[in-house]
Amino acid sequence: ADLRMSWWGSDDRHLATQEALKICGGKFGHTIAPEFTGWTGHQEKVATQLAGGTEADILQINWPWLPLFTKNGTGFADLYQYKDIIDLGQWTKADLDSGTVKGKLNGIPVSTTGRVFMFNKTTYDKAGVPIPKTWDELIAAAPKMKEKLGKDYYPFEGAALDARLVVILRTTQKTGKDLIDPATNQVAWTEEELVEGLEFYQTLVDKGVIESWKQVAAAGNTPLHENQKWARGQIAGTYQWDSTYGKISTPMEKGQELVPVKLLTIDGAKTDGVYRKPSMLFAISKNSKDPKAAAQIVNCLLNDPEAAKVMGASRGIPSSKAALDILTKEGKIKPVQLEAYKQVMEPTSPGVSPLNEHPRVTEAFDSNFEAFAYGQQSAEDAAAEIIAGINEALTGI
Amino acid sequence: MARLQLRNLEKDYGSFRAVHGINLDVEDGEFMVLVGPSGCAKSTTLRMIAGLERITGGEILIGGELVNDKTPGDRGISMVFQNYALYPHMKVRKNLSFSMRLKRRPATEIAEATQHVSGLLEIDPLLDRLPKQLSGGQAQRVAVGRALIKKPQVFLFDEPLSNLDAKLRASMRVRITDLHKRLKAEGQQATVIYVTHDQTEAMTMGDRICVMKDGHIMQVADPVTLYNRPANTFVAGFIGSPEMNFLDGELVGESSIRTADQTVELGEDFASRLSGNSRRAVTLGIRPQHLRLAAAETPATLKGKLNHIEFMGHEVYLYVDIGPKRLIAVVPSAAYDRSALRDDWVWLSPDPRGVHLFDRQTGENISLAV
Amino acid sequence: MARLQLRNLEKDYGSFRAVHGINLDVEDGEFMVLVGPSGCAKSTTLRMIAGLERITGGEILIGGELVNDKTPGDRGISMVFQNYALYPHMKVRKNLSFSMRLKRRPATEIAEATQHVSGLLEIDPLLDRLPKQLSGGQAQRVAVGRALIKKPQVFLFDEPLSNLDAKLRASMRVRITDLHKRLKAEGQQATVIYVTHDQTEAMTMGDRICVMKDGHIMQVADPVTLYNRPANTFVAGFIGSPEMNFLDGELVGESSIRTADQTVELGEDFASRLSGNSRRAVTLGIRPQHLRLAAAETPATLKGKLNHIEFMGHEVYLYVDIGPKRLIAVVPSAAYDRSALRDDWVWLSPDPRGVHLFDRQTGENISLAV
Amino acid sequence: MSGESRFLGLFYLSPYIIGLLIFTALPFVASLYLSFTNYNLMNEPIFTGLANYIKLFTNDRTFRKSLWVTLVYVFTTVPLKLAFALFMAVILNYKLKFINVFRTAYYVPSILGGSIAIAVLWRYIFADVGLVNMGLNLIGFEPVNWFGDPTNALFTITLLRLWQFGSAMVIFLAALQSIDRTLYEAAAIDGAGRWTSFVYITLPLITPVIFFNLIMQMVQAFQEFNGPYIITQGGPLKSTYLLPLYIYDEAFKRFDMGYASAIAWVLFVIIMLLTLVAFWSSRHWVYYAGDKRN
Amino acid sequence: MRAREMRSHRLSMAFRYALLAGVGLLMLYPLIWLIGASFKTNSEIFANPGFWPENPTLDGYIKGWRTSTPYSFGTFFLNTLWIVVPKVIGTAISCTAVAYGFARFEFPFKKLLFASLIATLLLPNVVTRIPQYLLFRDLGWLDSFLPLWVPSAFAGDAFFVFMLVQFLRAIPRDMEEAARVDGATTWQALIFIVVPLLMPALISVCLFQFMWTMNDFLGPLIYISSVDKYPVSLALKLSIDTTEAFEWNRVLAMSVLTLTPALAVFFLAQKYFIDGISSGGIKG
Ligand SMILES: Nc1ncnc2c1ncn2[C@@H]1O[C@H](COP(=O)(O)OP(=O)(O)OP(=O)(O)O)[C@@H](O)[C@H]1O
Ligand SMILES: Nc1ncnc2c1ncn2[C@@H]1O[C@H](COP(=O)(O)OP(=O)(O)OP(=O)(O)O)[C@@H](O)[C@H]1O
Ligand SMILES: [Mg+2]
Ligand SMILES: [Mg+2]
Repeated sequence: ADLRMSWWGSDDRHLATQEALKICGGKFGHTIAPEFTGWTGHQEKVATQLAGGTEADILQINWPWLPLFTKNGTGFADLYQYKDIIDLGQWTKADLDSGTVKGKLNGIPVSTTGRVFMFNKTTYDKAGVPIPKTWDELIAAAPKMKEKLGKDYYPFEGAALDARLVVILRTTQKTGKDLIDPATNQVAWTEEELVEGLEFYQTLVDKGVIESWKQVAAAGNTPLHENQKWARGQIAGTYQWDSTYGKISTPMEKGQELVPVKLLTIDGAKTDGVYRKPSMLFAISKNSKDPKAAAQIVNCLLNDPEAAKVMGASRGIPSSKAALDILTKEGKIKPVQLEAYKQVMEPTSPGVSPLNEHPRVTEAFDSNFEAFAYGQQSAEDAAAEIIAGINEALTGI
Repeated sequence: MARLQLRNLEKDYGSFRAVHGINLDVEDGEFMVLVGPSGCAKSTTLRMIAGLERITGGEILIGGELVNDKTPGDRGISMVFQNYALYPHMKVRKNLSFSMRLKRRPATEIAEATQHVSGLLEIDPLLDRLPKQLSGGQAQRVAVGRALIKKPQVFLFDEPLSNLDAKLRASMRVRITDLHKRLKAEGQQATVIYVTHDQTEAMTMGDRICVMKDGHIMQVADPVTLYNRPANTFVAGFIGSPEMNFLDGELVGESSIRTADQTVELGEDFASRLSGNSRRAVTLGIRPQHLRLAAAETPATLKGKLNHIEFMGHEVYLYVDIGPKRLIAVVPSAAYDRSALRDDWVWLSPDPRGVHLFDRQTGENISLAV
Repeated sequence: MARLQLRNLEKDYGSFRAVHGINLDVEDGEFMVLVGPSGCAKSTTLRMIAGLERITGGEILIGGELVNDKTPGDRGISMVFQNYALYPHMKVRKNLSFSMRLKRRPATEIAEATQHVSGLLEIDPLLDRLPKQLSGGQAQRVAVGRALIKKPQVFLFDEPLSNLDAKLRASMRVRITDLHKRLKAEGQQATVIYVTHDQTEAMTMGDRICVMKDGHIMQVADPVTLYNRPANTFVAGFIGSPEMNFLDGELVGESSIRTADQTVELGEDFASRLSGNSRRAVTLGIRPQHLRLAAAETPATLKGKLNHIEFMGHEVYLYVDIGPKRLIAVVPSAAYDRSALRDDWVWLSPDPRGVHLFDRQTGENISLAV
Repeated sequence: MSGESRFLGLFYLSPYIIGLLIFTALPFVASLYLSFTNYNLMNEPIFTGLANYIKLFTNDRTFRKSLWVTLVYVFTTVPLKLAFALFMAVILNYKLKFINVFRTAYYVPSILGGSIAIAVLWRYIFADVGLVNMGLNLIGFEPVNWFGDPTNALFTITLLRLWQFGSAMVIFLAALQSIDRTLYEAAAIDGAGRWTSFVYITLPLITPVIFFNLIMQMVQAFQEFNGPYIITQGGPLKSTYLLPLYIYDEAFKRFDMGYASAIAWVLFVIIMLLTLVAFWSSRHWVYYAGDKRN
Repeated sequence: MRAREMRSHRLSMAFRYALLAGVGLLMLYPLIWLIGASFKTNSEIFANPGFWPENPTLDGYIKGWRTSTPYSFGTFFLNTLWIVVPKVIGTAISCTAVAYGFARFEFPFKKLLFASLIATLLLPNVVTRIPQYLLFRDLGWLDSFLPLWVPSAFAGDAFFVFMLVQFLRAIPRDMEEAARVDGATTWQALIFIVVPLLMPALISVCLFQFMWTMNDFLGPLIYISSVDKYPVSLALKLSIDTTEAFEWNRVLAMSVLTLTPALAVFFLAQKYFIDGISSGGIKG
């Protein structure tokens, strides 16, 4: 059959996927036209195509898109219907659940990603501070580092999204609950719990652990990989997706070493609180003329040893056991990458709802959080408004 | 056939009526000159004939055909604009040949015609210049050339020669009339409407002259009639240079007129021209050329004080104050013997054949009988 | 002090030399008229004086001061442009008062001056119109008004009256000279440079006339001298209307000239003017007004065939072919008795005082002695 | 001119009319309809009457904030940019050697318009330790918090747009070229200096184009999206959250196309009103040489 | 010229050039940076904010040209050409005609039509995007260049129409009238008289359309799905991902290449602004 497949990504992914498509196409006698772009605009493109019913047969979709594009699980084809074709046994139940909406498998996770701590070992060594294992050690590192290296050195960073995830991590660790309770579809935390999380952020700022939100904004909200302070090692730690390791380590000045480490902890933590989620899913269009053929290709891309070898880690470390096995066997995964992956996969977590990243939820969180960070709102007011805002958004969804 | 007829032609600019329902017939092949003071709507009339200005009322017929709704290009006319309106982006050559190129004439024919016209107008050396590189007169000649090259049925000229020097103007005058005659002789009747301010042009070129004022036609006649038998004070004053002298007066008796506290006797010939007119309040009109210096006072002279003398080559202009009025007399240099000087008292004798009487109210000429 | 001096003034347009190092002194308060054929660089000269055109070479002094480097606004001049150059976006009122507003004169003074000038030029009813709503002549009057209102030291006029009708032109002529005289009387000497194509304007208005040709000055003199004693064929031909008749000829004996197979005897008076000139190859120049119809052949007449007669009101133009040459004679209507008709043979007698001889090579007048 | 059919003008307009009917009218009307619906792109729109508008006017703080920010942005950016573009156009209208090189250089920022390098660069330039602050420091001024301070961030976007003055400049330049030189000569003789002839001759004669640029800059400012999108993402504290950004977020981030359409139509009405005012006022200050004489 | 004038003239010239060059540098800074950065290695780009690459390399250009698709960057340039050329031509022709219609003729519904023209400018196009997409889907034009240029060929860019209307209204009618008398139809008057007089404005229109189409990202993004039809604007962002590292220097190198035609075209269009035909060119 003639199929189309769309995805976003960078050069490596483009090359690998095109090649894999040729292999899989050859195997089943299908031709698959690739439609790929960079990240910018891809969501609009897919949304427009979905609105017009003209989307590609196979789509790479972002996990948070699920509640947007397939609220009732009917936005994409239900892949359970093709379980004869796709070897779903290669995934854990948890993985499949994360792609399931209202009992329908809307997308198969390609890989899993999560937030990990990465520190600039070089800077820490220079400051004579050990790489922190707990939040307290991190906070303690700040004055020492500043004393040794200068006032403009920070052991860590976080603003906007990164700051939100730090707050979420810390509060999850304390409460053992994710932000959103999947049962009630409401905020799981009490106001006091959230206040504490917000205040913790403020402590980090006040203690000079991280640059304040305003300072980060003043620099233009520069992403880490474009940030000179990062490149020079003045910012010596971050809490990032494991998959960005390569991206943020590349621009670092020569001799700097970036190491992924275990999640920071606190006393009395109820959970490690890891923020883990499928990084992306493959879905099949509900309008596809030949969904079976599409399923064959999806299966091939994800499970076929030959295809998996070609795809490598261009979409992160595969969730499919078969693929992971072959890659490990072939040594296609770099040790640091594996190390970071381990930090994502090992810790415990209460499970993360895709609604965490629903734009209305993040909007409610971030705007109030920002007001708090700018000192325009007390922690209490901010927490109250965040909870009210998210709850309102969630009822609307 | 290119007879041109205007029927009750009207034009309003907003609330301002520029043309008041004029009627004019120009015969096929006739050379009609339009004159009148500045702002009397000569250009407006021309533009309506050309189709450039929408007609507020009335009809225009060319060759018997109603052209109210025809486009300028379809009326078989060509026009020389008062402000030239040369195409600023085209060289002179292209400006000239534009209309022929529009008609897709063969290149050789175009080249020939361009050569011919530019030779005629002495603009050959300018063919490769842009309009902005021309002097005023040169630009005007190009504009004339652009009209000539079209060989249309009706030519419209809006003061085509006003920026030329006397010599060139004289030769252009002859050339345009020549051209007109030649076309006529070749059976290619070209009707011409020619707006001018120049008396000489009006008098020498026009088969007939149409005198306009404030959007009305005052008189249409051949030059001699216009000069000798002006229909009213306006025409009398407008035609002839220097302007006719006007004096308010009263008819006393058969042929005597009282004006400025003097009485002048004009003789029987003159009386006969009045044919029964006995109105008293008149305006007396005498052309400067019809006044002579008299050696002494007679009943047929007017006395005045010589105020100012202008030497004009072959002629001398004498400005004479008769009471509060100033008259001009033009006398041949030979006849002016410099005996009378400024501030001297002099006697002027009007030639009775050149004296007109006008109704003081209506301005109508009442001395036209015979 | 507003004496104007041009010293070796030159102007090149690219490789084309428009002005060839001219020298001209215009006295304070003098009224200088510039005439010459179209394209002879009158406008260019004026524009250089105004400071609008960069000078290629030479110097311009106004009031004894070198103004080469001064801006037009600082030269104390005002100018009427040949194409008017009215500000299209300003009403007439604003056009007139622009220069005063720039100088921040009080509003009442501006209103007064505007009123005064518009009254003078009969444009009061137009004060609230835009230039594009004016007729050609009206636009020109506004342009003149704009220059007058400034009361400058030097007026530059580039054919200011060419679009006006004869009557208005005559009255404008008088007004401009009047104004000039009035300013002079008030001690506010205004020097005027006035470009025109109109003979009458040139002859009546100018204190002196400067005749130009192809960027050279041909003669500078007062009108009477220019008319009676032209320095060369060019001036002789250019001044006077209709144009002077020229005949190639040879001097035979003291005072006889042979031309077109005829010999004409001009008498002793004439011979004395030649003062020793014995060159043979000459050009004979006779103004049309100096030719009379003779009743019969004499040694002092030229025989020719009457080709064409033009009636000009007070005068008659006779076109007479003498051999291959056509002469024009202008005779008073009274003197033309209609006895000679087209194609008749006639005899013309030149007035010896009006006959000029020119060197056939250089064109120089060789009959100027005394 | 006579002789033409009353409909000849429509003939020249025919491409526009056809295009309007086929390509423009339908989406236009559709978006108006959508503004009365709840439409998330994935499902059919559900008609909800005035609900979107009611919410917009009674219960949307973001909208109010955003509208205010937008108005502030428009009323600072438009005059500044017009003045700057005109100023540069006049300077670049001189006949100088290499003027075309300069003109090209000055147009470069506009060519770079959508380039990805802009965001990066703008950060370099206006960051707390960026070029501008370094410069300010050199001449003894306090560094300015260009992005981080809600009171400055919007102006930083304005500066970006000022810097991209090229298109407006080119239009001015084209207009300056068509002014009759003799008018400057007449003005010079009337005693006008450079400045006065600029004010009294140049400005009035290019009013049609000033008017055009005014309308277009206004429309573009009201629809400004890219600047805040690539540089501040609307922050900090929504101080650069212009309405188009809000509309975009509602439409393509939160997939509430109905609500987005409603905001867009409110914005449309606002611009329309201002445009009408501008058109009405133009009768008093715009001079058209080519319009009919009466 | 006199020495004094010479000197003050030279001084004012020097001042002018200094000013122009100074401000010009400010304008050029990004471009210079961009060019410099395109010769840097990836790790250097953000570490070293200066222009000058420490170890200049052509890597960005060579690899960037190859792209991560089966096609070289040249293909994308050609694609852009296939969109830009018809679009610019179509725009120039249709907008001129429509502007002429608006500026020079009276006809029924003129005001209404002009209002509609302006109105289309005022609505943020975010909200018409989906309906428009559905329209082109129904026309069967998806994944072709047609949606990108056909509307423009029907005077769909109100901006340009409005602009030309304004310019046209500033040009006196005399020359057109003369042409009409010379026998030109309104159409011929448009072609032979109006268009040359409108040249500076028309060139600007073409220039803008050229630049904006070259830069247009969203249009191609939505309407083109086959990689072999991508224009450069899309190709440039092809490899930029949020999480994956990408080769900045390739992106910058290709950006530089993409800017070159725009710069060249603008530079060449200069003479129409310098020798612009003035509408009142005749002097006395
Ligand atoms: N910009 C220019 N480039 C080249 N030649 C020019 C330019 N301007 C004028 N000329 C030429 O210079 C000569 C003098 O022009 P100028 O306008 O001074 O003549 P003029 O005496 O005023 O003529 P007219 O009586 O016809 O107005 C003419 O031959 C004209 O063609
Ligand atoms: N667009 C207009 N709006 C209002 N009035 C106008 C307009 N155009 C011309 N006029 C007026 O109409 C009258 C006739 O103008 P027209 O141009 O026909 O005069 P003209 O006889 O050609 O004068 P001239 O000899 O000065 O050229 C004038 O009073 C003029 O002011
Ligand atoms: Mg007129
Ligand atoms: Mg001239």
